[in-house]
Amino acid sequence: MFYREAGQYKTSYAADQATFPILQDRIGIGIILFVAAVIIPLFGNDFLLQAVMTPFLVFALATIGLNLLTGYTGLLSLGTGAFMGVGAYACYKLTTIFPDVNIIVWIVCSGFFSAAVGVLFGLPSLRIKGFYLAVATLAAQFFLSWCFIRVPWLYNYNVSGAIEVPQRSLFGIPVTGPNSAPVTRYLIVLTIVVVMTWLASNLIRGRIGRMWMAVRDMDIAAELIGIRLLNTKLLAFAVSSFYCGVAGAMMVFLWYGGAEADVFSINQSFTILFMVIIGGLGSLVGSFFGAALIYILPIILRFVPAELGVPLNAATVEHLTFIIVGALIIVFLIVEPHGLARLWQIAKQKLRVWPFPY
Amino acid sequence: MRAPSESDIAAGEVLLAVENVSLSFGGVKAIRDVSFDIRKGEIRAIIGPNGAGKTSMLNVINGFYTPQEGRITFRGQTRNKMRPHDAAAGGIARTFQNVALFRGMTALDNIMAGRSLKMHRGLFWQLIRFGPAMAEEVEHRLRVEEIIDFLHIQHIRKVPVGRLPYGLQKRVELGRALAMEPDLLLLDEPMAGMNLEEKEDMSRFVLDVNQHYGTTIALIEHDMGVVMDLSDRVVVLDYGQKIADGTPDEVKKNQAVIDAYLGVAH
Amino acid sequence: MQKKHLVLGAAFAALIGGVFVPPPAQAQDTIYIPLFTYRTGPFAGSGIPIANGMADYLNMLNERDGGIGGVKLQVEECETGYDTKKGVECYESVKSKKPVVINPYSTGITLQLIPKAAVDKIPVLSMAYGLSASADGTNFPWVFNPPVTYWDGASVFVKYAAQKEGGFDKLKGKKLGLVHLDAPYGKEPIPLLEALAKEYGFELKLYPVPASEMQNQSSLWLNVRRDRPDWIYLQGWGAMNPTAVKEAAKINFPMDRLIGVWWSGGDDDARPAGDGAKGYSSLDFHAVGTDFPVIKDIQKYVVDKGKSQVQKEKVGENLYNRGVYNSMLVAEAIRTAQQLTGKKVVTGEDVRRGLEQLNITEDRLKEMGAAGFAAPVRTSCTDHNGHHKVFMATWDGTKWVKSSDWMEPIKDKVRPLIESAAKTYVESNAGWPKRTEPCDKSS
Amino acid sequence: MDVLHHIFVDPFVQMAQAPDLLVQTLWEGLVGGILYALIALGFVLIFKASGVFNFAQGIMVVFAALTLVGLHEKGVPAYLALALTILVMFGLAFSVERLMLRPLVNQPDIILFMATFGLTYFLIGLGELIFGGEPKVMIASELGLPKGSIDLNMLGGFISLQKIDIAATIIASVMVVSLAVFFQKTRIGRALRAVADSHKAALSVGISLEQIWVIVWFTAGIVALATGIMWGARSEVSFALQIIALKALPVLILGGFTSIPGAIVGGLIIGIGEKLGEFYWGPLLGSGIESWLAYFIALLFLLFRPQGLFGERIIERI
Repeated sequence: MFYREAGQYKTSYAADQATFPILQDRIGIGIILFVAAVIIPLFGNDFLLQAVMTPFLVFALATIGLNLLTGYTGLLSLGTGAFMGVGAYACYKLTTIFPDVNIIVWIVCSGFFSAAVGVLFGLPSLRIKGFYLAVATLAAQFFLSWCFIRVPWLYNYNVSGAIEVPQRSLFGIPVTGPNSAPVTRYLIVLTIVVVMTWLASNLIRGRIGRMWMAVRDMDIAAELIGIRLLNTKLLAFAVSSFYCGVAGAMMVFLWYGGAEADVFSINQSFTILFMVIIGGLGSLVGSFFGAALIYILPIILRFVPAELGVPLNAATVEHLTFIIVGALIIVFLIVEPHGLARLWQIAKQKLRVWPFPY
Repeated sequence: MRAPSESDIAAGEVLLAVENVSLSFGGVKAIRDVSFDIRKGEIRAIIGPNGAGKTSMLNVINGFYTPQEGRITFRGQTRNKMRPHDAAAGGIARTFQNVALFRGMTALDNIMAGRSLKMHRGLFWQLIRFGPAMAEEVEHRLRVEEIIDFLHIQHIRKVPVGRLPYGLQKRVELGRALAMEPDLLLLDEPMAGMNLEEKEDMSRFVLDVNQHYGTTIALIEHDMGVVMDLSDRVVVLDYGQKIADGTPDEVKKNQAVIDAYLGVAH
Repeated sequence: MQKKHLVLGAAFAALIGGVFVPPPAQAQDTIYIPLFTYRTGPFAGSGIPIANGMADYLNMLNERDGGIGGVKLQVEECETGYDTKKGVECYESVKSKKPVVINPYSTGITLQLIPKAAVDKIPVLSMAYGLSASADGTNFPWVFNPPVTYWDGASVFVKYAAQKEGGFDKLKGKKLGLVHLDAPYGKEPIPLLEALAKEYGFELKLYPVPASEMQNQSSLWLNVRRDRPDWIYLQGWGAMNPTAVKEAAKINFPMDRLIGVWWSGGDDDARPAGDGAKGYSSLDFHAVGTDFPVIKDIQKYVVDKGKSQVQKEKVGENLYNRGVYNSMLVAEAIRTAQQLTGKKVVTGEDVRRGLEQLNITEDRLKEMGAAGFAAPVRTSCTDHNGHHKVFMATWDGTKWVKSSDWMEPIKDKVRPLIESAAKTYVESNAGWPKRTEPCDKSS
Repeated sequence: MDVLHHIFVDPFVQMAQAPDLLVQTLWEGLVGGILYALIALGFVLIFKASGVFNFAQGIMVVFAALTLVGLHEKGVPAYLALALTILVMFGLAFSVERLMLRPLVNQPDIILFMATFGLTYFLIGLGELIFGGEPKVMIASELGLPKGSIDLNMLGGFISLQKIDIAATIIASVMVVSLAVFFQKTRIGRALRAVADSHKAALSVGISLEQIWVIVWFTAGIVALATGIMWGARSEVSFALQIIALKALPVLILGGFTSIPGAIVGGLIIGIGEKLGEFYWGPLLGSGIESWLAYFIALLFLLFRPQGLFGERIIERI
């Protein structure tokens, strides 16, 4: 009834190729952005901002990064955590060497470093495919984790071996470090994530996105229509790692406020992969759904027993959370192997014909 | 009916020449010492029984397989090793026996992907998707829409090709190949598995392509009627060897061809 | 199929919505003490007994005394799984409930919380773990790590080795090895050991164990066998410890020359190696066993009433008692804060003062029912640690027994290092706030 | 030059000077490799028969060992606990087939792969919920496994062979041989091999696909139990073990995903390779390289032989 595209005619191909060709979608995204940028900062408490929304956005960006590689280009990677780490350490080095340059510039620039590392570890992808490639990325994961611990230069020879985020300001307002307000950090994360999501959506709808998907769907045919596989795959590694690197830098600078190497372990890689798959391979909006489900669900599960007044101790809740998340992953895959993004599509389809059944 | 007359083609310039090509996998010889040529503007059929090495021949031509012996001359350039994307850049496009579309993408995107080589805006503009990038996108979209109109597939533009029926998939695949604006179009059994009506449609598309765009076409087909109607010249392979080469009428009368198709013992 | 989709979608939406429900309001007449614990994950083996000990002591105070100074304690566990991410999440979720002190129980989490403590006015108590440099109260007014730092521990190890060898001069030319978890926690003692190696002329050998190889140490111990170090100091955690002890036994390393930091001294660390671990010693700063009135009270008021998660026979084990000790410090800090402020319901700011003025004397220990359980503890505005004495506990095949006298750390070597490390930390964190908190007069 | 000397000369000099350490290193590598191989074997069994890349194999090892020890702790005699654990593993195989594989049949590989991730989480939660998260001591002596070590004085030093390691080697060999016999000689075994080639062929032997999946998952469960007992006896039973299970991946890469001999040989190469690498070359890089060395060995190998040790060269067709 309300969600109809009927009657909305496009008069140019440019309009047909817009980000949100349907009016209602444009309204919807406007509302979401309004809530995210105005309502939440005004009314959200610190817990919501600092422990729910900021991490969720950081994870969403990392998930988009991995989705570009795995979902759009079909290259399985288990090294996401390490690529995020490269971004974080690069940002730390940059801001300690050049403290006067704005931190946000460095957060974005750190992506270039992880892009370079991503390309390096993407080189074997020419000869290696599928699960075999996953092992190449595992090599990256474990090797880089080892470097984060074993190369003291990376953490400025700190005795603690961890990186601590120094205070940096933007227009006189502290944006990193303990004195920055959660709301400031949240807004910066939101801005970066929104812009980068928009860029990613541009990318995947253009020539490069089509080349990636062509490689994913049938690499041989892609080669025969003139796509250079190695270049295309490496570009995917570069862009994907860039996103992951920025996410990693944001994770440390705008969320944690400091980190040790353990943060970028193999578990981080698995978590992001979960988010991609549950959200939907090859879907940007799915990346947000996946990040929300995998990150926020356990938080909610923790509160549920307390709210219901069920006396469960913390450990039991944690065990149950594991069981439920595990079971949910299986159930989701059974019900909808294409992830939450497909559910979303189906819901939209339903809305289109509502209130009639067909 | 056809634009260039038969005599034109007979005298026409050679677009691609295959000389003494042999190809084997391990111990199995797929192609043995085959030579033939494809002239500019013609429709050239490659026929033969199953396992005769026809698809392997196409794979050799567009660089997917590297032959152990022999050489290939395309537009005057001789080579014996080429990567498939070089062949594509040189103007060779093809369709496949088992449809090789990008199943997760829409029909429109599949055909647009065929124009990847012709689009040049780099990563930066792609990210912004504004100004020159959008202009380029729209310009190529116009060309693609022409092809979509030509193939009568307007209604399935935004449908993921995995959900399309086989006949339409074949058409989209042809569209993707056409989007490359090739000099030489290789069609591997374009009509396999189609009903009569679909075959007629497809035949008309092939002829139109040849006429409209002047594209040289090499096709593999099992339906003899189609082959005889469409093609200017036919080369016949059997067990990896060339057993006949000539106009449809000549080939039809060739004893070796008749034997091969009837399965006379060698 | 379609219905299924709808149901799933609805469930998902409901769950997302759930997070916006505000946390339940707190009653104002209690003192809220969150305990960050980890009963799950690869380090649960060490985390569970500590968690039990911490919770049981505080619950015992509630049951026996009705809390501290008549105010009930509200104890709540937050599961971290020893994962920094979850630790930070725990912190954010308890922050709004006005905790009086945070026990992060992981060096990684502690490092995250150090900068936040001053801003949120919540003191961090990282009892004998965390950042050694935070013992400097001038630069870290909100962070406390009594009774000893890792550097004190390592210095006691060197001192002990020197004693057994017959004097510090005998250390010259000896090889001392450090088998450590390859993470900030494990690497903590390295700078001190390096400084001491220069001072006393011994050679320091490092044997890092990557976290992913905790249970796969055989090549590392072959390296030990090749280098033949005279002494080994083990700074391990979780599953790394029992594997290390087993491997040491396997290469016939003399067990009386293998010394663990206090976190390598769990009963579950030595038990798997059985007789092979006999003679293995670890540093300790509190007694094991149940022969103390305070532990008896815990058994009486908490464990026997089924109000604890602990298995009865594990009360009194080393790490259980460590948890109890930790909670004693918390309780004493609250008590001190009540005395200092005259308030009953104290806040984080009050407890920070309490932690700074901690003075647990022998007499006070006796009152608490813990005479002989631990050494007296005293902190000050500048010294948030105290660098107290530790002793050796040796595994006799079935349990830990005290095997040495209380030993003083080499404080004159440790303290300058702490101050310079604190300075470096402050310098590398531009904008680190200067201490503004006034110092209370010692009572 | 000095660096080259350290890399190419010194380690070999050391090997020659202290042959006892070399032999000991090789032995440790062998034993480690066998345990990797056993984990990889579980992967291979399942991948061969159902095409599922079972990420949960590592956690199945922990789960099996935990169940065994947990039951014993609850007062069940050791051998009865062993039998019960086998029963539990059968129950697990049955439930996995019924609740996970059957509804997911014909889905792409990555989906099934992800489902085993879900299974991993589920089993971690379940195991900890029932038996608690504390590491446990393997009931090795109760099961009649030997303790202690044999010290051989030879080669100018000594070589220490743990009896449990010797037992592990023997049990692993017996297991591999009996699996081979099972696959070659029995009707079910032949069906299992057939199913790897074609599902219809298996049906013609008269065994349903569902039954076959239960059987392979059960077999993989028993392999997991054996692995869990062995590794548990070497260190302890704890969830930290699942990280080591990832080492089975490079083993699989070396050996190929479908080859049982490949898993064994791959396991030994990785096991011995990483021990030698860590022991002789590790100190050059400050040690601890064991955490990534195995993956690099596999990666290098892949670049030259993408199809694995025993895999067949794939000819791409279109």
